[in-house]
Amino acid sequence: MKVEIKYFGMLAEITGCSTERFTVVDLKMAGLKKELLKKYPDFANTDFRMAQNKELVTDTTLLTGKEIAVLPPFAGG
Amino acid sequence: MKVEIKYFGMLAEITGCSTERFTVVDLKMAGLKKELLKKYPDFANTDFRMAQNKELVTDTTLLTGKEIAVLPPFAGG
Amino acid sequence: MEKKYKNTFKQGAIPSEFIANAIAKHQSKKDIGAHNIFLGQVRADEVDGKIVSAIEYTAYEEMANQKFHEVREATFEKYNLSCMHVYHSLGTVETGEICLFVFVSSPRRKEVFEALEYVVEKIKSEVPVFGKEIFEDESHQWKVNS
Amino acid sequence: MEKKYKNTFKQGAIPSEFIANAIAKHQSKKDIGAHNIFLGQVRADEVDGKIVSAIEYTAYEEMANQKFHEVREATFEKYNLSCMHVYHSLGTVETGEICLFVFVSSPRRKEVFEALEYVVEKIKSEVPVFGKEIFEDESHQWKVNS
Repeated sequence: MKVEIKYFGMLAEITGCSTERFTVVDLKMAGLKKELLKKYPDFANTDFRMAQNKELVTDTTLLTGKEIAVLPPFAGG
Repeated sequence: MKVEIKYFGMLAEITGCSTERFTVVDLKMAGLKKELLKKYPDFANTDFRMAQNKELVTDTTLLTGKEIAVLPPFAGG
Repeated sequence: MEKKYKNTFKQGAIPSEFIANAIAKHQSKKDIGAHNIFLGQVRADEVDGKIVSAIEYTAYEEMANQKFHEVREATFEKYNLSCMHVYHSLGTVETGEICLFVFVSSPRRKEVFEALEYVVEKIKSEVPVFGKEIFEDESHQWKVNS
Repeated sequence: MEKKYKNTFKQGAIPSEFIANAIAKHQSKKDIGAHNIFLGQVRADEVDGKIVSAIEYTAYEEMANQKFHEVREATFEKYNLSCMHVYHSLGTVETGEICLFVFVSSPRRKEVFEALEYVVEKIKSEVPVFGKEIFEDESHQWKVNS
């Protein structure tokens, strides 16, 4: 499945882009995370989380392909 | 002993004055309170407290004569 | 010798511009990360069908200013604050107007939450301020803190 | 159909006049007895001998506005509030300037203390806002909430 991924903050700094198309075979979030870490080893230095359709998700969440985002630690306030 | 007493808020409303000279025989605060209640029975309708030299005191406190005040319930804020 | 304490009282309501000005003054304090502000506002309470239109504040001013000072000392001892400011109205404050302004600042937020509540509760319970609630028909009753 | 949420973000720092104006607007709400305001201010922290001069805020705006909305709903459900307003900066906020403004109002004070802390903690932990701390030499590091 083709998915579009949004990057924010220090993660966008690592990728050099704010959105990117990705083709995933494993439809679990864990699979996508593994591929991201392969492409961007520096992601491992941060405590990033995944969101799908504007909700935080876990490794076992199934990809629907809807608005996937990789989020670095929050720093609001 | 002669003492000067300050009244505030609803107590000043009851007494019609904000300071008054009083001659006390009993030198405990309880004695002064009893005399006040005799002169102003309406004081009994409120939860008043006594202060001496700007500190709240109890019935057993001895009168020093220094700045005695009768305080109605606080309503700051 | 009587010690003279800072005067915490302001005549009449506390204007919003005064609050803005207090906030703006803290922009030069660059170790501050969190401000917490409490504002007491006069409510148009209904009592037996009559509506409060204003509160007339009086105080045992000398004792009150001493108590404000003691609350201030106790708060700085208890919490890691950068600044603390308190202002209370005297005289008439109409409904909808501000009668109490408490402002605490600290490098970190945890401190300000606890400190602000501590200060406000202390003021309510320990400072001799008295409030006459004036109704629209000009009758009145005496306010008591709960 | 995507639901569109209210925009909580403001470009740049939040001016003290904006805060004063928000306070003044509540003078017509005569059931309010207590306001509680939290302000986040950018600190000139020192990191390895370098001083922070500003924070540059970015956000996953669509998700953040949805989360702000959810925090708002949860807070009104939990506490008896008359009003609640939240504003967060985007873009550059210099040290000493305000980047977060949370304003809660209620008939009674107990509610505002608890509600304000609840809202601020929720914002810090659940809203995807990111902060780049810019040092005076123009290097930077990414801020992480503690």
